[in-house]
Amino acid sequence: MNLNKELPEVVITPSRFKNPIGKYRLHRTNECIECGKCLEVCPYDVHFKIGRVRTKNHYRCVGPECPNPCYEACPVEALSLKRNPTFDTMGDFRWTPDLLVSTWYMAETGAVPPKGLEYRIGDSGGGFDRLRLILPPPHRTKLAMPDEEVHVGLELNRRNDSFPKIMIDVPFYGAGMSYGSVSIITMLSRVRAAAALGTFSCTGEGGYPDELKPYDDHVITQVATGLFGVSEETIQRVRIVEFKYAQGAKPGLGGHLLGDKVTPAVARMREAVVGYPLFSPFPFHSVYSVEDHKKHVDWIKAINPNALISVKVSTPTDVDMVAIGSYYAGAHIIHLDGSYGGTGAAPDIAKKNIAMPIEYAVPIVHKSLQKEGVRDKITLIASGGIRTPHDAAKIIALGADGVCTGTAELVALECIRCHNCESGRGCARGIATTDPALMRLIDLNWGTQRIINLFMAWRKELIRILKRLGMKSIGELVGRTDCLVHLDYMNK
Amino acid sequence: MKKHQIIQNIIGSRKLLSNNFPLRNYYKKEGEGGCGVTGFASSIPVRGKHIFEPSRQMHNRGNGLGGGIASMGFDPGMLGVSKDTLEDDYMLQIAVREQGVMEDLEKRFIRPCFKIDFSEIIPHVEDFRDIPGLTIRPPDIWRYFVRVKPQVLKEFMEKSNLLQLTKRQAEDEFVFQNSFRINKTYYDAYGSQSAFVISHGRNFFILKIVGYAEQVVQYYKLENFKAHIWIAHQRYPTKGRVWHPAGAHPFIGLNEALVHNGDFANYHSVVEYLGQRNIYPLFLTDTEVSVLLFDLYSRTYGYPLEYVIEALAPTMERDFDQLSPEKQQIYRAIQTTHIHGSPDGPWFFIIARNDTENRRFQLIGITDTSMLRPQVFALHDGEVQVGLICSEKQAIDATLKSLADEDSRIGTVADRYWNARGGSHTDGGAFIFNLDETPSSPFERKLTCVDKFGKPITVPQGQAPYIPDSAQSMAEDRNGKRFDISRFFNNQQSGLLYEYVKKGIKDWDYGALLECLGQIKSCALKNNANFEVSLTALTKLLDLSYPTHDKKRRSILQMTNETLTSMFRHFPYLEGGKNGIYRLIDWETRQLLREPIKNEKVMIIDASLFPPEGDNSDSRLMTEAFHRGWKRFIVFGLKGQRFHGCGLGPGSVGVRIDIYGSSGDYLGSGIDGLSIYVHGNTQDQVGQIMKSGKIIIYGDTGQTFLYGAKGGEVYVMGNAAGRPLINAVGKPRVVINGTCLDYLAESFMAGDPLDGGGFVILNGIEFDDYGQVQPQPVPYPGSNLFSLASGGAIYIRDPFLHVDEEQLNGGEIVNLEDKDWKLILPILKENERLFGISVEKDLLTVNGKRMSPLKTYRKVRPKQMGIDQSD
Amino acid sequence: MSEEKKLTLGLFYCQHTPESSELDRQSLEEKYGKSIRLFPVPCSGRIEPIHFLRALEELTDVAYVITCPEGECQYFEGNLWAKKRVQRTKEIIESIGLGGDRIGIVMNSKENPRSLAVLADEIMENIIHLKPSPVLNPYR
Amino acid sequence: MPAKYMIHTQTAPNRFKPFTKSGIIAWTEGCLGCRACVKKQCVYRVYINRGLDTKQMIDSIDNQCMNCLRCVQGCPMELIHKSINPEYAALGDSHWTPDIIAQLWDQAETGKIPVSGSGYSGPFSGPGFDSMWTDMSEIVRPTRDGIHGREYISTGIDLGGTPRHLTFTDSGDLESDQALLVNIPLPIILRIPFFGSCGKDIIKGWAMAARGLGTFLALPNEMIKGELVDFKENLIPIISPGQHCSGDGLEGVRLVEVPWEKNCKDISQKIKQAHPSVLISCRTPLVRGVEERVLSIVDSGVSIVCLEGSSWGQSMDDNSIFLKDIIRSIHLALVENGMRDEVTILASGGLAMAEHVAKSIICGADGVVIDFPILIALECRMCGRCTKGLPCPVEIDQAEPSWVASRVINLLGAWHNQLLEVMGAMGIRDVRRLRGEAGRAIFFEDLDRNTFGSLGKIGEGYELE
Repeated sequence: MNLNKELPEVVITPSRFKNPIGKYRLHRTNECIECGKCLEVCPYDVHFKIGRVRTKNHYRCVGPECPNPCYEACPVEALSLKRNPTFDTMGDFRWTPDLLVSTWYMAETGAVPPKGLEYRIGDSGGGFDRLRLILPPPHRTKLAMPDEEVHVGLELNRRNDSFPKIMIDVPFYGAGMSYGSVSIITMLSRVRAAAALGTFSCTGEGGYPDELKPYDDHVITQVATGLFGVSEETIQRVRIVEFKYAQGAKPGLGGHLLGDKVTPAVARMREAVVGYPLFSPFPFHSVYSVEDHKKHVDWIKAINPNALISVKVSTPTDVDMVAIGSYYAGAHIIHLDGSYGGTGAAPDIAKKNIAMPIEYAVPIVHKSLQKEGVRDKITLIASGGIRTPHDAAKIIALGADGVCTGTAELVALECIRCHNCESGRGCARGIATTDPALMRLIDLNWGTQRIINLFMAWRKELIRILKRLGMKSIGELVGRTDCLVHLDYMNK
Repeated sequence: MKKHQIIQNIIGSRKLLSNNFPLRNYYKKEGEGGCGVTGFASSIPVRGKHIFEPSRQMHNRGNGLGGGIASMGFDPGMLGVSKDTLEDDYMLQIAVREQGVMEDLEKRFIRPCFKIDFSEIIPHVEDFRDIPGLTIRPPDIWRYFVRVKPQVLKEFMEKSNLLQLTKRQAEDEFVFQNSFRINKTYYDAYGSQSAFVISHGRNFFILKIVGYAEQVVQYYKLENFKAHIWIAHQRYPTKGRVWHPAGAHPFIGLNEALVHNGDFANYHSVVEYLGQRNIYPLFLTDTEVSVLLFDLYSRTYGYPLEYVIEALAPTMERDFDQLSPEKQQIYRAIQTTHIHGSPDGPWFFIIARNDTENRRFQLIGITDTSMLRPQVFALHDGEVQVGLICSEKQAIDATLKSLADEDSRIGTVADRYWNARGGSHTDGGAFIFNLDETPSSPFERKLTCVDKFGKPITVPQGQAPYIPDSAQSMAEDRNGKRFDISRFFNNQQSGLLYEYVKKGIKDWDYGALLECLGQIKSCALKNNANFEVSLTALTKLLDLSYPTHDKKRRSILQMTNETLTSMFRHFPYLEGGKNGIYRLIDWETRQLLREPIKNEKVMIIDASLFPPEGDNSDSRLMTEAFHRGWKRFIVFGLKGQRFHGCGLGPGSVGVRIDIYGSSGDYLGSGIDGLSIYVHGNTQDQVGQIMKSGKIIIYGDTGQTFLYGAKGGEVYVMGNAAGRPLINAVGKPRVVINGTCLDYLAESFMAGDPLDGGGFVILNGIEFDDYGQVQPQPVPYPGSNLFSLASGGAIYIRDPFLHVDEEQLNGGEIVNLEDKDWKLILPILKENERLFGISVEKDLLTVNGKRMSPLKTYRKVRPKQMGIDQSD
Repeated sequence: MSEEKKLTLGLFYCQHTPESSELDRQSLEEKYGKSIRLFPVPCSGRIEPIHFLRALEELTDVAYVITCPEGECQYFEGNLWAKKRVQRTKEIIESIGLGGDRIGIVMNSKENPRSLAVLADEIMENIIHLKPSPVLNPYR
Repeated sequence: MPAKYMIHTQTAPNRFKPFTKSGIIAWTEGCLGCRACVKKQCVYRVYINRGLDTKQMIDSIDNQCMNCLRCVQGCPMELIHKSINPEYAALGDSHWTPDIIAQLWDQAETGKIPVSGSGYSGPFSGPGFDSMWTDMSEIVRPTRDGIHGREYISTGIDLGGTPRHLTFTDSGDLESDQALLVNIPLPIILRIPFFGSCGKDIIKGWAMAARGLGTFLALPNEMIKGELVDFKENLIPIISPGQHCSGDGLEGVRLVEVPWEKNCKDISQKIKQAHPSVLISCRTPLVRGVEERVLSIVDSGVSIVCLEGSSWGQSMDDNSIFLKDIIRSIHLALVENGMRDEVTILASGGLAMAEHVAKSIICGADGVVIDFPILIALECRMCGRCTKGLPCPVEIDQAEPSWVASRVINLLGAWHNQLLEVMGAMGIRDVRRLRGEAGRAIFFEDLDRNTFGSLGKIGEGYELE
């Protein structure tokens, strides 16, 4: 199904900044005799010559891993290599500078970086970062089929009910980011990329801007606790409605958009007052129990009897009960949002401490749904710290059907994870802002293509992994914990 | 301290029980999602079949994986024992899953300790598969009427150092401990589960199965079994395939059975609290723990009920401050002593209790301090008195309907319906229906109702109820004397017709009233114009408040309802019939749905058989009908069906829906243009995300009314429950004539009301028993008003300045200005037109004196600075 | 060093200077007491004339900077620029009549890297002949 | 929501510019002097008001820079870079990390809770309190919506033992004696840290904060003199070990701390006799076998036990045992002996963040005692110079008492709000009910092993990726 659907094209889309940041920097002294040797040996187009020989694309340099180092080839030793100190000030345990830069690389080129960058894991010391895929020796993997025959799509409605079947062509879709927390350009870039890939992107809870209308078929609209911008009209517009009960970044806490970010446009969208902070309560005050939840789902079904229902929850100890309860309430998708992800501003205490990481929640839910005999009737989506295609593959092997992307998409737009989304005018890089001047830092086509490139790189990487595992479809990987090992328990 | 020593001895004696008891981590094993609970107490014993309908009504609060009932106060004859045995003996019931086990159990735990006065395996349907939907065989129940052998009791008292107890207290304790031993031996939550004690108190029993509660009634053949109190529970467990009913409710203490809707946040530490008192839960559910707490406080500690309730649901914040200093001292002591045992999180308990010491049966409803679980209380007074407690009002209606069908002394409407305000200084969040013995008859008891503080709940005195049979014969005695009502129809004067009947209520007897209503009906059916007149007049009888003199208001409502229903049912279906404006559709004929033809205008939906939600619900049918061109709807016969008005989408301006009967949750949630008139109370989640249009409610409304609303006009004749208008934005304009529980307009963001934004008018009034408008004690009792709001305003009728700054968080109270009054006057005028609440005579008249609006109303608005942006 | 007024040194040092941890720094403080103020910097090239000037104005009698060896700078040329700046600053302060030797730069050696303590001792040794600065704010 | 349930905070500016994690390096050499220089375009305008704080040679651009890196990425000549700040990296130690210290400064300055965007950035888990997560409620059970005072969540605790039950007269009046209890509105008591250059003014400031918050400051008995006498109601005199205390000078005191020693029972008896209305708290270091010791202390009638761990949140004699584990084991020992309600357990030692309060309580403490955070609130860098006789780099001893008080109130205001956040998420509305509620915690060791302990096997020639 859909195997031959035309994929969007990867178009090289470089950074919008003059100096993309790389792990290494090369230095050219005045000794340079412009012989062009460096240009000749470099496999990565770091040097080039327009008039003079120059080093321009530092960020592409793979450093000591380079098979043909220019600094060794230089006849006059005019070139020297150093690790870029700025690189080391970036990122954090989860999104290491390597991951940031490699995600930028994917967004630029549509492929994973060749060398020099760890693009698969971060440095958090646990979870994904200590899990490894076990790949059989290459010769044992008999599947030598072309990429096009590996099926990475996902059916979202697995209940046998009156609701439509909806297939997405990649096993991921965009998680909710609200208008107001990100700019309209960011929103549009995401949804246009999702449309190109045959998947979805979620509005988040800040309303459903008219600009998204052309892409209604690829929009998931969110019904969150603040009910901002939610009306019958928005619910009836889409094919999937997502209830946001909680989000991993601030499980158990309501949303809060600071007054600074409530610009006239945001206020209009949410029908609120300019300059005043906006609160989303927690929880849904109309849902205090699982039977209330069923009623809640029934309500949305009453408004739009054709939209699939996704229930986004975070990961408490009884996440298994939440999932089973959601199944019985009639949900099609249960979306678990683990505690380490999130894009919006949240109290640090919540991000660090409340609820469990997604790596634990998915296997718990997967197994309990199996035990309940309903695993194959519901789609299990994981999010909250899925940074790379490897994270996606690992969480699928732990039991998810697919994943939601969030931060990775913002990184593709050159988010640098300075964590200052909430302050003042918002994101200085024009991603998570409502400031008109800052928003203009991103061109819509650029943004769209960057995310398409990222997704294409993910897709390609997932296909490569599946082929290495000898699997023809992503569905075969679901729950295959035997394909994983955790370094801490490997020898025990 | 003697009392103290006795208590210590009782607790000490239980220490022996837990010897060698494997103390596991006290994690909840049974996941509890939520539930439906219902119960009623009747002054005469009534049949089990009456718990059937309310249980069925609450199917959507359970999932068929656990149902149970308890009944209390029996006719001894039905059990094959004498009255004395029934009252004095413990009714030990053991649920058996492995047949072989009973011989051993009897040998070890029953025969050596007890004198058995009677025993049987209780009757049940031969094959459980004969009951539709039942998939797991319910347990066999072995029933014993027992007393502890005197010698055994004596030894127990000596060995356990309980000689200071009365014999009966010691015997109670023995039974309690013996059951623990039985369960410990034959029931292991983690292992084999061959038998367990399902109940052991006096004059009551519990039955539970893996299935729905009403299937208990069927399986154990209780349809005709009579008892004074019935409670039932529909369970919604969310974990695992349930194959064993031990986790279902009710659970027992000694002489009480408890059902529970909720989930504790601190189960673990409550279990630790009990463990320190040598009480160990075996079934690992919140409910078991709840009833063990109740038994500990009431039987072991001997606390009066008020204090038991306080220990479970402490009085907090503003409510605590409003208690008297003496009460504060006692409550503070209770709270500090028992806080670690008090369940946090949402819960609502219904307890059937045999207060053996006072020879009294009790039906108790207790809600937690934050009232996060739905609950409704009702009192039906008359020759037969009934007290009811349910999760939802429609379950109460269903109970009364079921009872009324059998016994015409019982009406289909209760005299009073109310909600408890959890942990409050006003009612304490708990109500108790007491059934006391009467000298007149051994089977009849007297029912009284009090709140936590012992304050009685009463109904107007000296009013007679409508008894259909006798009214019928009175009517017949009139020999068909006509009423002069045709003039109202000729001139289309529905208002005068209403006034005529209203006056008649004073002058006529029930027979005449019945006859008159009958004539109105026959006029109505003559032509469409007549029907309009009758409908309007009768609807006013339902909607408005007026004195009912020597008659009960509930009776008038019952009669009006019956008349309306039979009028509605008279209209033709969509197929055939002659040409007309009105068309009827019901469950049987729903397939006939088509677009309106010719002059058809109004679709009358008989909702009685429709499911409450889903593709086949009547609300979905209505949406479909709307898309086919219908614009006027009358829905009647509702039993809690939900989602009326949902899904019509934008472009529904001009649509009008009239709702009769027990409407369900999410009414009008999302409407964008249409108008809904609800002739009675509404439930929870009314008007969520409403964008435009109108909702008029001739009664009260429930939780989270207008949550996230964006606009529209809404009028509520009575009260709203908790959190009305939370997160509402845009421009909703709302009148609440009564008051709200708490959290009114939290995070209200509705712009500037003087510049097109939204607002709420809170009148804080109510109708007294004579239909007169009276101010409520305070216009707003809650602790939180307009919290974190950034827009909109609340106009409160508060001439005595009851509302104070302490209730605000981010808002401020200011005086009304002329422009404010100009803004709200037209809305109040419309309110007057709808509900008959006069601006001049009712709202602006204070203690008989006409006041300036600027002195009568106060305005709450956001502080100009906005709230502290502390995160 | 006069008894009543000790000569003070403000010492900036590149964070890559050997043995320059917080503890090393504190032992130097213990050794020299108020005579030394230590400022680790990410790169010696961060020190600009203003740093020296303000230091001499408000903080110490002498200001020095220690850099990493030539060719070792993480920013390639930071230490070279530091060198130029020190030169430039010397010219400035000489032009106002204050001795140019009140500021200085020590470039660590690649072949024989010296620790912070050794370098500090050397500098102290080096400046011992200087007199307290006349421009240093006496009310500090 | 009445004002009495909230802690009112007011900005109390830093006296010294705080160190930042990274700094800007901007060369001027080679500058082209572009008309639209990236420095002019800075969103945060850091280059415009640039200034040098000569006391510490801190450049204001570092404090104002928000790390958007637009200047770094925009300068055509690549003249701007960023670097890790060595001064920041040198703050504190492995327990009192630079990040924790910087967050404490910030909270003390603003009274606001730390908030940031784009997800969690720290390590997956860690030792001690970092190996547990707190639970939250969802769908099957509602949370409490306590933030910003939206709903009332009680954070008050009772100090002292409670009776197991009450007795009433037939008319419903209290028959039992009222237990001797002191209620504090938040489960945190302050204690003077064992180092720090804190003069009289600082201690006065702390006492003012304790009074303002309605809690206590614990300090050696001999320090209570002069102005501090006025604060007695909010002070806990610590009787020094070996000191013979007849109870003199304890008038007006509500709580006194006696360190555990062989004869502490006698001392407490003496104090009890002299001042029956004074509550006695016994402080015991956490060492092997402390469970038994606590049981015996409670047995001897002392109703408050203060557990003292090392400054790094570990056992005093074994740094592989963490505070959280010892609290838990003491709590369970008391529960098993049916004695838990007879005593208030206070935990101390290395408590550095608001989450440690909640986690200590979940593990079984009733409340906590904090020391270094109230010093760090005053900009202390935990450099330890004061212990070596070196001058304090931030001149703590020069601080004004009122500034000290507001810094500490701000800090605890922020902690209070964070406590509300985690309690709200768990759906708990009274901190007393959180005590020992391990059902609302997630423990890393168990969960990690259960989840990952038995995944796949690696065969011959298999590769890990």
